[in-house]
Amino acid sequence: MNFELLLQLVVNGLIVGLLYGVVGMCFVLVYKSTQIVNFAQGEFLLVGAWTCWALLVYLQLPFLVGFLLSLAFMAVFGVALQMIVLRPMIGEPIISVIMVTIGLSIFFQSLTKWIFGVAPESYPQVFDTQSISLFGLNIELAYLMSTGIAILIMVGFYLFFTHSKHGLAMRATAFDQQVAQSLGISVKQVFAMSWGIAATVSATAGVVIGMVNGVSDSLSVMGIKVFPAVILGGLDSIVGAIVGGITIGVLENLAEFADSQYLHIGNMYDIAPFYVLLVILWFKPYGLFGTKDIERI
Amino acid sequence: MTDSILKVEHVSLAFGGVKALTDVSFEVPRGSVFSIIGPNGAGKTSMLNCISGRYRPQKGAIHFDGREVTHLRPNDRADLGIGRTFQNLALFGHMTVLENIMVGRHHLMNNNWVTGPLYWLSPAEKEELTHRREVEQIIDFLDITHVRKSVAGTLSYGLRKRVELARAMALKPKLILLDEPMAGMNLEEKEDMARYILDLNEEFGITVVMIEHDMGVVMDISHEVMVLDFGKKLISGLPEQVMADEHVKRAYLGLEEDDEMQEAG
Amino acid sequence: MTEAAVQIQTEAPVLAVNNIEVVYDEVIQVLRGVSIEVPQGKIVTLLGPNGAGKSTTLKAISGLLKTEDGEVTRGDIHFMGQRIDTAHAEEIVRGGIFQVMEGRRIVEDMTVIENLKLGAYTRSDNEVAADIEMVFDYFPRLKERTGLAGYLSGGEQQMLAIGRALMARPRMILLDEPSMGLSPLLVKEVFAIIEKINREQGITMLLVEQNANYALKAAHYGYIMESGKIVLDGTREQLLNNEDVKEFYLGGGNEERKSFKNLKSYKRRKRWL
Amino acid sequence: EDSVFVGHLADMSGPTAFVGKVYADGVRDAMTYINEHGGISGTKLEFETIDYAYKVPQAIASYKKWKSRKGMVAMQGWGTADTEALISFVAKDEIPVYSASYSGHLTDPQGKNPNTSKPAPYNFFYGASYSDACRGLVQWAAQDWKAKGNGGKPKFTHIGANHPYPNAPKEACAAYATELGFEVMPPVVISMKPGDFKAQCLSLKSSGTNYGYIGNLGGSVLSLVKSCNTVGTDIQFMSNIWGGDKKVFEAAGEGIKDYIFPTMTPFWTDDVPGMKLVRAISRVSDPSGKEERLHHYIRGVCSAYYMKEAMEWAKANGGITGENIKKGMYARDNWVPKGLEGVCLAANWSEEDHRGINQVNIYKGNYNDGNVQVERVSQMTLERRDDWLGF
Amino acid sequence: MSSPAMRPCGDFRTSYKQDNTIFETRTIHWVTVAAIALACLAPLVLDAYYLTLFIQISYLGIAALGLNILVGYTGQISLGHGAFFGFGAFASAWLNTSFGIPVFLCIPLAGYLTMGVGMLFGMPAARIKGLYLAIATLAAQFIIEDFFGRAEWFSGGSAGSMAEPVNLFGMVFDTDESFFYIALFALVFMYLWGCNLMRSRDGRAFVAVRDHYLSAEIMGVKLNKYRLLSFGISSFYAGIGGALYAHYLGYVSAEGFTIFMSVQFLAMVIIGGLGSVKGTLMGCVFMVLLPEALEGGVGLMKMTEWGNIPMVVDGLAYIKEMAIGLVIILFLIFEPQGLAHRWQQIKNYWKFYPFAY
Ligand SMILES: Nc1ncnc2c1ncn2[C@@H]1O[C@H](COP(=O)(O)OP(=O)(O)OP(=O)(O)O)[C@@H](O)[C@H]1O
Ligand SMILES: Nc1ncnc2c1ncn2[C@@H]1O[C@H](COP(=O)(O)OP(=O)(O)OP(=O)(O)O)[C@@H](O)[C@H]1O
Ligand SMILES: CC(C)C[C@H](N)C(=O)O
Ligand SMILES: [Mg+2]
Ligand SMILES: [Mg+2]
Repeated sequence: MNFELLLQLVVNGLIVGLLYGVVGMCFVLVYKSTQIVNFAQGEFLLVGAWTCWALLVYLQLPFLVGFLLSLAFMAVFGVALQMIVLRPMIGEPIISVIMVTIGLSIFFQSLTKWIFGVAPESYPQVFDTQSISLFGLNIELAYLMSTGIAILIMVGFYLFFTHSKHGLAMRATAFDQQVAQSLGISVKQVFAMSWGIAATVSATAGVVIGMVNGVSDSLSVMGIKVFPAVILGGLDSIVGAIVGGITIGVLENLAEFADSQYLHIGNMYDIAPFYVLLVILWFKPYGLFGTKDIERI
Repeated sequence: MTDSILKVEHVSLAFGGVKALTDVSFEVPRGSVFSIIGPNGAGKTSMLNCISGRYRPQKGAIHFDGREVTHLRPNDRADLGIGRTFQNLALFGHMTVLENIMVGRHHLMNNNWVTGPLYWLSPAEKEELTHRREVEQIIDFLDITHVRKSVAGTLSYGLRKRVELARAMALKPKLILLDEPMAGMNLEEKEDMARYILDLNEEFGITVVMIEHDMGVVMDISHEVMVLDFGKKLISGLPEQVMADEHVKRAYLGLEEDDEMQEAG
Repeated sequence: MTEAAVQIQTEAPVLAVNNIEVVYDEVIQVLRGVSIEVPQGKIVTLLGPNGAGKSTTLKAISGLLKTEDGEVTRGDIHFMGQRIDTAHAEEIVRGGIFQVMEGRRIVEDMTVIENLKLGAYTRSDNEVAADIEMVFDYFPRLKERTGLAGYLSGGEQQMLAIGRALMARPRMILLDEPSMGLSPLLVKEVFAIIEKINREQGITMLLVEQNANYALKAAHYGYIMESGKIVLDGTREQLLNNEDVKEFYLGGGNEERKSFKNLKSYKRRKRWL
Repeated sequence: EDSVFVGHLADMSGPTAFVGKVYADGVRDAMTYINEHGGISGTKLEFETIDYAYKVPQAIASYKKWKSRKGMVAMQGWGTADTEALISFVAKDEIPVYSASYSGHLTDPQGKNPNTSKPAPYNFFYGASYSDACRGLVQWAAQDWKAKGNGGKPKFTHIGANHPYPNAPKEACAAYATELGFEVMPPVVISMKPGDFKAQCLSLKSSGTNYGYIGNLGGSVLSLVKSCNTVGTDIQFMSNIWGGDKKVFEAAGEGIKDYIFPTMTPFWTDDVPGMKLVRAISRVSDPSGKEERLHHYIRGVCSAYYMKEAMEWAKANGGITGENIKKGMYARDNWVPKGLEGVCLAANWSEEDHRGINQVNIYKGNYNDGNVQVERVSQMTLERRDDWLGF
Repeated sequence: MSSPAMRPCGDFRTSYKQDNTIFETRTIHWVTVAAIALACLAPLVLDAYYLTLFIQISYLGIAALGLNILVGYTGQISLGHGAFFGFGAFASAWLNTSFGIPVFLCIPLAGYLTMGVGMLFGMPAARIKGLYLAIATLAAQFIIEDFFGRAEWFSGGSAGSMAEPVNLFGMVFDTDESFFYIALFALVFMYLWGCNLMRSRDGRAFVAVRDHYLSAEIMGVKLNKYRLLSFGISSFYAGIGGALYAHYLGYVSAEGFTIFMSVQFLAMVIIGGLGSVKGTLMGCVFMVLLPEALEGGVGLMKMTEWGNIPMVVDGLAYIKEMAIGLVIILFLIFEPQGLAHRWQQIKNYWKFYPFAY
């Protein structure tokens, strides 16, 4: 048994998984406060990544400036989107709203293709050393950056939801918009806030992935890739998103290990997580940390 | 009366720390109207949930119609003939009143996903119509003909309660459990509701177990009353006896002089 | 006219509902020209049979109608001189009107404390903690319930709903059937509390209630609504002495209270119809 | 004046648009150019380009529209999605289809080879099949292995998504590799979408693969190269025809080291007689003449020109009908369209063998500090084995 | 769901039978019959393009109805419908080619096979609810897709597999004109089947489970049975749709049965109206015609002056895609309840007219 390989794969899984976690948190945030599963999540990454790329390449801005600018842009983008598209949907059946997000994803897919073309592009050199070695595994610096950011964001989210009345407001809105309004909570504000934050955070992830794998329209699959992670952790748990993300990340890599070393079934890297997901859901129907819904009558 | 349709023996139920029920036993004579009263949070609804199968008591046993049902699933108990209404309305919000009540017939019908879709080619149509006819009788009986076709979710609170009763009756139950059937009704409607309950007890011969906070009603229409307090059975007996009990007066009715009792109605 | 009535007339109403019509789903008309006046610091009660439109009236005032695709198609509503029938629900709450909705409607997947905190959402002072204690004094039962509110018993949920309203420190509370599902003892207490709050904190109240006895005891003035119209209104005394009200809402007029058991089920005509 | 209609399905906005657009431009420009220069010996070439975004239903609808309303005589198609969806329709309607789906199973028009699931008599494509191209690469690899003076069995691995297009050459190529004395490693699967493929690269590394065949295209190739570069493998990558072009190299940047890929045409910068015409055609959509076209574009041009000359033959032999065009495809040996000498490889289509091209140009791409260099390393010729027909 | 409280004047039901009909009024009933009869003439007047669109609508519409039974009526979101559709296609082809079962039998058989698979993947529904379940079905999508990729024996792997045309009593339905009738029959049959299901016992049970599964159980409905059954039935429809698709094309390749197809189905159902049979059909028509209409628009653009400028033409490709997204969004903003609901409201309006109140 090739322990070195195993170790490297696990490390890789941890780090990639953390990124899933970050994207997952955006899901959770939007879901927690609006009950909406955002299928346009991947497009948020996409738009963020392209924006930053454009700033760096066309305007030749230094990375940090470009990065922060694109975050700012995405915050506005998220809020604007919410105002124009999702606000009218307040109080409508959730599934219709989910469908709207699907529409959004179709729209931004092709919009970005139109503006930035269909060919993948690379980010300009950001760090002078692209990668460093960890337990004999070379890891892109971008990932370490994202790891740092991820932890910050995570802590931020956690405090936000437990210690601010906005946190409460969001949960109340998610539970029942009519009740929330009767309590004087502005559902609009809550929506705007969560979408704004989600867009911004996604952009961070988008940029990181862009730096590592290059930018292209299909970068948005990340949106779907994190589903298992989110569900695993529990749709409405910030911590769960991270744990789920890491679990999936490691799982993928372990699957790859088993597959390449012993099984030779092929494609386990992509499929295995789904099998595991089914198993785990069977035993924990609300994921690892998801709150059960009240079964009272 | 020896013949009891429902026998509850030493039932205990706890949720984490909360002791909802502790060692409650009682029997409900066939064909009687049996009321459960008690302060809020005393465990009345939990008791009904144990009988209808929503909750599984940690201790004790429940016999229905001479059969132990403690471990049956709710739908099986429905088949045996236990129907109920709910404290927080539990209608099928998007169905019409008619459909809601038809669901009550579910366990009495036997067309399924194969024969049902073949409607005309199978006995399904005939079956649907016969049951429809009986349901219409229930609808007439409860005077909800005018809302027959409207969507349950849009009805006013009081009407919904009536529809719930109809749905429970559609089950052709031997025993019907009513959780605060009069809540949210004005005097007039309470009178109607009382009428219905008496009729379905006397004419249809259905045994009624009822939770109700309106003492006027409880006193008048129930043959036997049981008082729960903090999950424990306080006393049970004829309405008059129970009302006479000091503890009940204080802890539950909060009465000093007797005359107020009427006004509580 | 009793002087109480005179007094009502002379006082400028803090809430004025002028001849409103309400339509659901663009077709189903529910209110047919309803007018209600609530004077500052008074308790006004709104009685009526099921489906009369009481809850609808309250929702129209609190602006929650819009969330059920209902709308006020005619008439207007003024609160302290401002028109509010066009305002958004949350603005109205901030304006000082707080509705306790029919059927509890507490946030089930939050704890009791969190629900109470939510009640105080619109407040920015730092006496929230104190008020929570106040609520617990009113309803000691709630204090012991540490789990999620969804698991509270019906009555406990009702208490929580009322407590949550107090947390908002509103100018006016719209109560939709507060006594529903409460044990006699608690009904008593709740109405005591209502009167107390009204007396001490001077909060104005519009009270929809089926328990007419208590409602009319507590209220200064009352309206009776049937199938979307106000069919009768008057001061407490006027209503308490009205034959129909006695017969249909209070139960037992002058003669001895008739038992539920031996009721004739034929429908009696109401004089005002 | 008389004209014939040709339908043109392209993916310019869908998942394969990244190469689909380039290829489509080639076809479109060529057909426009043909019209501007006398059409099919006088007959105008009417055509419509529809972007079906790689969605089967749209492809079918467009096909039916053309068939029933425009009396289409031939079609220029694109990928697996549309080509395979239409196989039986075109066979029934006798409409030759020139697509860019180079799956080997399309090359057996009469099902001579027992394990051909379904003969595709009216499907043509310009270029070696995915299988043959891969065989060519393997041949090259064998030589390369010796040339480098290594002993022992070189290790070969198929890398690609678990989808029809990357899988197409999987078995065929593996079989031939074994034949040539390679040790064939279990295939490594990477999704068609870009992502972090370090895991796969690690297993490639640990398995000690020497030659890796890449079956994917675009973004995922990019990610693979980047990931493997980070991990630090020393694999000789050999990609399928869609997996290697200047765009990819520029995007991938560092990490493109001696990247081997097949082409059926020269490169834009190569100087062969036929490129004059290609450049002229390119001006149709790029009057400035500055744009540097990828080799997919040129393949599109060839595809259009074989169709053109087949039509000319058809016109001379009883009119431009689908059936005659098909015959026209069989009319010539070592066939190179006029004006495209040195651009399109000599082709031989026949009744029972649609492997028009049995040659593969092998190119090598390199990226050093900022600019991409592509050079031709050799040309492989493949025997027309019967057991390779349709496989 | 919501059947209106009131019916047009002059249409008084005299028996429960009449009151139980699928069609709200006799007029609608006859209009429908007439429409179907008329449709039978379509092949004589319409060209292959229109026919193929109709055929698409029918096989997609059938599958979509299945999804609506699952999502709309039983309230369980599924993101794997595309895969089931594909499975049906391959299954039918497989049954036919490797066992020589006549095609017209293969189609229903494929339906049942798919039903089996559907129930297999529906099993989690016994424990998992809501969006958790949705993602579990997403797993089904990917697992099945992967299966297509590797199961040479079943799907023919990368070469795909062939599907003989339908062949009834020596009649071969291999042209649009002839297959049209198969499609029409299948559509009418499956939709009637659906309507009847929904007005009979099990249909009501589905809705009950959706609206309030706790009380449904207490009313005697076996929760798990119906959760699973709805998966079964929905994949049965998917299978039938897929099989028709296969034998229409005569060839099946693993391309295209992706998550995006599943999403497409979801779009049809939601746009049409959750829990509405006729809505499903409307939604399906909408989703099938939308790209065609836009393509038509693109065509018109090309006619004009700047149609020759490639820049514009290429731009159009994306604009078209964007338009699809945009239309979906706008549509849902203005009609979040779906076409069926709007239809309902229009009808209500006319019923009350002129005494709207
Ligand atoms: N599923 C549950 N989980 C946790 N606690 C529960 C649950 N159901 C009931 N309880 C608790 O058990 C106690 C009894 O509840 P129950 O609903 O039976 O009271 P009740 O007698 O019906 O009161 P009310 O008259 O107000 O309805 C309550 O304190 C409640 O908080
Ligand atoms: N969302 C809605 N859509 C359509 N109709 C509605 C809606 N809500 C209420 N209605 C109708 O409006 C009428 C009045 O309802 P409302 O709830 O105001 O009555 P109520 O006086 O509160 O009765 P109760 O005392 O039973 O609560 C009822 O007939 C009801 O059917
Ligand atoms: C995938 C794309 C490059 C098109 C390719 N010809 C295919 O087989 O689909
Ligand atoms: Mg209770
Ligand atoms: Mg009400």
